[in-house]
Amino acid sequence: MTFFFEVLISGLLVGVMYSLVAMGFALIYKASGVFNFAQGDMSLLAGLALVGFLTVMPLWLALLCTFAVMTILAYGTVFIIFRPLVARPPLILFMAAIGLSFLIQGIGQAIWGTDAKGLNIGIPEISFEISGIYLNTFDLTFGGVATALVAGLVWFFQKTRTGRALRAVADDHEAALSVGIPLLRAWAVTWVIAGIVATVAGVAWGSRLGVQFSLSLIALKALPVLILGGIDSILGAILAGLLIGASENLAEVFIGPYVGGGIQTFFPYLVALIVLWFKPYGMFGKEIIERV
Amino acid sequence: MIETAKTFPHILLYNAQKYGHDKVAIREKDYGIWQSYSWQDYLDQAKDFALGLASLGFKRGDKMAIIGDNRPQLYWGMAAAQCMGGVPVPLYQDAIEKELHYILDHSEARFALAEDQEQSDKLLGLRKEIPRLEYIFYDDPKGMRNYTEPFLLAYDHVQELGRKFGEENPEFFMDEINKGQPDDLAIICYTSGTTGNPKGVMLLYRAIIDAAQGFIDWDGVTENEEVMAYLPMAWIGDHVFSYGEAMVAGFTPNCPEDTSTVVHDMREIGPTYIFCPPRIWENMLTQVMIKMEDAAWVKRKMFHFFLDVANRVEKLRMAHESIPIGLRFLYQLGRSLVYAPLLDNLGMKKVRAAYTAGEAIGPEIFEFFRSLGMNLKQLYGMTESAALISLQKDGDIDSETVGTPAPGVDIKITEMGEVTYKSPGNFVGYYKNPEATEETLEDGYVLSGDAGYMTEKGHLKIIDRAKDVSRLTDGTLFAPKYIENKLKFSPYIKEAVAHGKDMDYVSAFIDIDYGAVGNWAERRHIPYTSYTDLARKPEVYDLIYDGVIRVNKSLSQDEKLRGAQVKRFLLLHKELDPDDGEITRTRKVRRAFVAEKYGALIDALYTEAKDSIDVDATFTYEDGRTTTMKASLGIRNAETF
Amino acid sequence: MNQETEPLLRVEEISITFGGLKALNGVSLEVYPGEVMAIIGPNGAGKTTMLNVINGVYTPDEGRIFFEGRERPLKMKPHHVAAMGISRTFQNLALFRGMTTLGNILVGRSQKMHSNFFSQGIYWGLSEKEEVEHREAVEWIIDFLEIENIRKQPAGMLPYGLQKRVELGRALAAEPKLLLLDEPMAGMNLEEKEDIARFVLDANEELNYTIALIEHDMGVVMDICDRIVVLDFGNKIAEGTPEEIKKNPKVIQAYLGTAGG
Amino acid sequence: MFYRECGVLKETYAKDMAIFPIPLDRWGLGVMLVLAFVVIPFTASDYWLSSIMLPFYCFSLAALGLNFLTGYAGQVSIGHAAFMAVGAYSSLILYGRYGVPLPLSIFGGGIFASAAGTIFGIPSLRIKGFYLAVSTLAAQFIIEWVLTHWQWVSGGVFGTIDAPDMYIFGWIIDTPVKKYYLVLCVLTLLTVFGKNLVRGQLGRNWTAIRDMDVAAEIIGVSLFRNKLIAFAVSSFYAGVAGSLITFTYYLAANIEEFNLFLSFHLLGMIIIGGMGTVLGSFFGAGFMTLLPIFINQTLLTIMERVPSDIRANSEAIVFGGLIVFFLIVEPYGMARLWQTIKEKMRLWPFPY
Repeated sequence: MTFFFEVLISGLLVGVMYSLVAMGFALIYKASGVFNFAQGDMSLLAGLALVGFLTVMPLWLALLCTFAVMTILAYGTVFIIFRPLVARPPLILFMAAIGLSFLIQGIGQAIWGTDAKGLNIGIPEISFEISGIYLNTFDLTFGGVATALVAGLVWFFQKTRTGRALRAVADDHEAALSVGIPLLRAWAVTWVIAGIVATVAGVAWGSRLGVQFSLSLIALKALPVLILGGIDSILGAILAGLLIGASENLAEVFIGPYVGGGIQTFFPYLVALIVLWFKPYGMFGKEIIERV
Repeated sequence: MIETAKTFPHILLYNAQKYGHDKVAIREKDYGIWQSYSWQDYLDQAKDFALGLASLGFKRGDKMAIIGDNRPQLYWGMAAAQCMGGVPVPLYQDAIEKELHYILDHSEARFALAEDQEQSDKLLGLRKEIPRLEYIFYDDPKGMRNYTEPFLLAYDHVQELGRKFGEENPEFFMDEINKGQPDDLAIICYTSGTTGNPKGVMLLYRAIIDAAQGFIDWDGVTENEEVMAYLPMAWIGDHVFSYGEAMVAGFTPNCPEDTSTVVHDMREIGPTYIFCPPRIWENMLTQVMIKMEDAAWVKRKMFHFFLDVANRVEKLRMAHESIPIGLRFLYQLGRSLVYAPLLDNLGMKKVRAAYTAGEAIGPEIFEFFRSLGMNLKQLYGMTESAALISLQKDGDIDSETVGTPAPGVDIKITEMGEVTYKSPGNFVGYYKNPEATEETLEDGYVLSGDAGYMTEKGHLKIIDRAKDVSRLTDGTLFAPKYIENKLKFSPYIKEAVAHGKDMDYVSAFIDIDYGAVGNWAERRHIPYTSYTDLARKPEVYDLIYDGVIRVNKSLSQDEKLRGAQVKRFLLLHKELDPDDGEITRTRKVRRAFVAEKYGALIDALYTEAKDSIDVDATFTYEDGRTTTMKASLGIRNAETF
Repeated sequence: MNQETEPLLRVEEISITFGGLKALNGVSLEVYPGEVMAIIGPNGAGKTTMLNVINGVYTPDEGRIFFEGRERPLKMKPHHVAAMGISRTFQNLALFRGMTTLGNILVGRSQKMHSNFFSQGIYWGLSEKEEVEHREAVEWIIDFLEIENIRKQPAGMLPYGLQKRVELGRALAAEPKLLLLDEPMAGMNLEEKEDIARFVLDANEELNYTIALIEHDMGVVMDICDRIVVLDFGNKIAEGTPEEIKKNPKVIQAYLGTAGG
Repeated sequence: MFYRECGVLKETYAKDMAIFPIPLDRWGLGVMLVLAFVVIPFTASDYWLSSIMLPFYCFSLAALGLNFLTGYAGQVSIGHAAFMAVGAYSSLILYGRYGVPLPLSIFGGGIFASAAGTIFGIPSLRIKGFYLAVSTLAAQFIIEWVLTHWQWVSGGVFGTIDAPDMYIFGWIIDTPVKKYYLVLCVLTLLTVFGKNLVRGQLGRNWTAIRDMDVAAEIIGVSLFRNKLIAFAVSSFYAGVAGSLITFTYYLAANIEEFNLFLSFHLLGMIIIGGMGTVLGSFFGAGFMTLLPIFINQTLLTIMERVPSDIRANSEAIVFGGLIVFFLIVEPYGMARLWQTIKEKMRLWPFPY
């Protein structure tokens, strides 16, 4: 039984990470209707950048610089790529995002190299045991950070003026424009936030698995989370993240052995598919009613 | 030609058994594709309809009015009427009620064939006043569902009756056809005269068939020609080309889907042999120029450069001079870059022989098409001659004349300078109008009413309506319309009135083309408030002056009219306007009226001293208010050669 | 229209709710064979909703729907409804922008095309024959609607009025037993409206189509319709001939009540 | 400028609806065919045949398939490589393990892929847009997993099967030229087949669904049927492409060759080449096959040897950049550019 909980908790901790990335998606989708396929690559870029900076500067500065990079990326993306594409069909925006993901990969690796790098930001990894359940500080720290970030974002969107403005944009572009919120600026801000989220995720995964190309693949883990929760729902992203994290971990441990293991790669998708069949817009996604 | 061919029905039979289903006799763009009918179909369709007519009591000599856009069914109807020894009377589909009323009544038509609802409505309206009109047939049933009149029958229905009638009297059809003789009346074409009522020109089979044969021999027309049948069926030109020649030569007329799609359909067909009045050519040219204005800069430059090349080449060609090798090379280049694609887009790529007829064509229009390498020629014909009088030979082209007399045609010029002719296509008289016939036919010669003369190259040159031609005091021939036309070839001159009858020299009123000149002025930043204002600008006077000089130059080339060059002219302060009775609705100048109304101006033109004259000009402001004030019109002396 | 005849379409007591809002509240109406029937009413009266219910886009909460005397399940896939012989045009342009006029109208025939996809791939033979005969049918419609000159133009590029006309053609192409027109003249100038009105009448009288239409232009409705049903806030408030409707107080009230209905 | 359409008249609908109604286009096609069937095989070097033409043709086929689904029917699939994998593996198993004749095995590969595609297409009936796009990723992962984890599939060796020599009725296909012809013939057949599909009722239904699915269904287009057919056809093409490329180019079925990035590349091909056009699939595939070589050459001009990572990165940058560029400048890709040029030529010298 304790073993079950151990698996469950570690799953949940991973799930938080999924939530982070998924939230990145959800934020941008809500704000700009772009299904940002490059979310994972943003994490990769952040990781690469941080590693790069760390070689020449202290952590806090490196982090600042990384955020700077992400900000530049955000503005660049919005104003160079998406400005000309405003009001194009979502499919086109989605494809543009795929293009973007290739660009980021290419550029990032061209600057900081393709080889896998370790990332150590000095978080101790001490395992300890509470009532028979083994945990370690590293996971907990990032779990904490992630949770904090999520809470922060929620607060930001609920309480701050900017946050409310962004929500306005998300809900109704025309209305937002009419009350004088510059659309593109709003988008850019959202992309910056998504960038920060991506950074945290990048750092977390980076310091766990090392910073390398495969880092961009965490997006693929987040996608089922996203559609499960509903692509325009922050709350959905969070809950689905935890759900998926836990369930895939459990599945891997308890079912995996019977089918030859490695089911983590697709199990989340299976879950998502099954749920979507009954709720086509995810658990919390906004349903689109067809008007004719 | 085939010896059995006495009448068109005979020819139709002959074609049907010669080509059967192997050759297309007529096409119509309908439902998006070219519906083709073989000669056999042509015969069968005509036959069924003919017998249908018979079953409805159609007698030999009966007239059948035909009205509508060019449609195979209408041509078949024509043939059908002729098969039954009747006479088709084609009407202009856009003719005004009054005119239709007159013709229907005058022609004593008992039957009428209409294209569609629109035309049927007209006829139905007229039938109330003309009870003689017994049956009205319509081809296109669209929108006809609520018409219950018993005398209103669908084309197919008539054919249905025909088939039944045919089964009962199998011999009838052939018997009727064989009763037909070359000297029977083939058709009555009404000419909408400028004055008085239309006159019904009676043409015999012999006339039309011979005329058709004449054209065919002239250009070596074959059975493989494609022609576009899109000009009014009531016009002799269309009748001789799309019906007469088509039958005799066995080639294929093509009916466009709709007036709005003619250009497109023309391109699909690619006619090899074409015949239209100058305005068609003019429109085509304008369209080309307008479109090219919107083309990219480089393309436009290239286009105009090569047009210029072509123009130079054509000038040399006409003058039978040799073309320098460099120019020849450029021309070949231009052919592949501009001329060929252009003609292709216009649907004129395959034209072997093209004719312009009806009235005078502007030399630059004429030369434009020729310079592209298209064999455009001029033709002089009249309804009274089944269109056959004189035409230009390949390689013997002149933009000023209408060519040499057609074979079998004899042309005499009366001492008054009027053109009279005796053509195989001559008519036998005006229907129910002996006086008119008297006036026009003198021992087999038709008085054309046109003034002209034979150039020493043996070309006929038409200069004016005979009644307008007069002489200056020194006896030189003065042909106002000729001069006016020449003036009007300039894009900046809308109307012109030449004076000179019994005067020492020729002078002219000139109406500028508000649009063109206004445009010209704007491009030169010349401010102007109104037509009157614009017409008084010295710059405009200079512009028009050049035009006048050009006319004088060309007049000086003409041995007979050299003396009648424009010495003085003024620009009128207002546009000649039908509402003011200065010109007719068809834009023909009413000389007497103008002379009387503007007497003062004319006097001024003939008082050498005066270089300006005051008139009461009415200005109209944008808001429609008008004021009258004195305006002084400048008078210019023009250089003569 | 003689009311004795069995109605072609009969809907009974249709109710449907969207997020608490009753879009239709126990509305019943009949469409009789051969008539032109109009559903009118202020904006948001539930007219289009009614069409969508008939088409099977929405499944009503309660009510019954009969077509040609047979009851059909409330929940039914739209294309099955189409197969029953009900065709439709839309309030906002719903042409397939990527296709030509021809293509659009041909899609309207899809219920009538049966060659399987394999023979379509081979094309020659069966499939070609089918394509040709349906093209003929479509050309007939193109001629009927007088849109020859835009036959091969991409539908998305056409001016508004023509797009509406092509949509009508697409609906006609299905040769439906019942033709539903959702504001066929919305946003047109007088001339265009007259054209459409003419086509609607021709379709009804010449091609014997039964037509139910939604339209705001009272003038047109009064001119071309045999019978009118008036909806207001999801309820049927009146039904009858144009004359009856003209002087029905409820109707007048409803229209005065809602500014610019 | 070179078009001569004067006198091209259509007297039957059959002629009017022909694939190439304009004469010059028919000529152009003829020239292309001669080029492909005669000139190239006899002039091109073995390197060109086997390392460029073969992948080019195979990817064209795959891209064409994806184009049916995404370009015509408007259903995004980002797991398309998986269906190529299915085709590759199943045809190899059919041919190698059960001795099914080669043509049948290749066809069979298509069939299996088609079956897989149809299964993964089923969600499209309820799920739309991005939800669908993402769920097509499921295909990628699940299939990858199945192919690697089921012993039976790979026959022991981890996820890889070697391609045995190819015999058609005892006639061995070993030289690049022979392989070239094999691929070219299949490609030609399937292209004609596909072209007919998209210009026929099926193609119209697909486009209708893409442009306005609700209207389409009300008009009488069965979304269920047409979407599933789209998935089936498109994955059939992918499957055939997969088996061909494995037989002739990779020479071994290896899941690594059919990973997610191939899926993206396929998507990129149809974007750059032109969505919703058959021609575009070829443009896109050709472009993507030549791009690496081109980049390599250009890099070689500035450095004497090109490290693989630099090449990979520059490819990624150029590729991504181009996708974005085309989406912004010409969302309908090269095919549309080609169309525009063609129209200009037809109207020459007129601007419209």
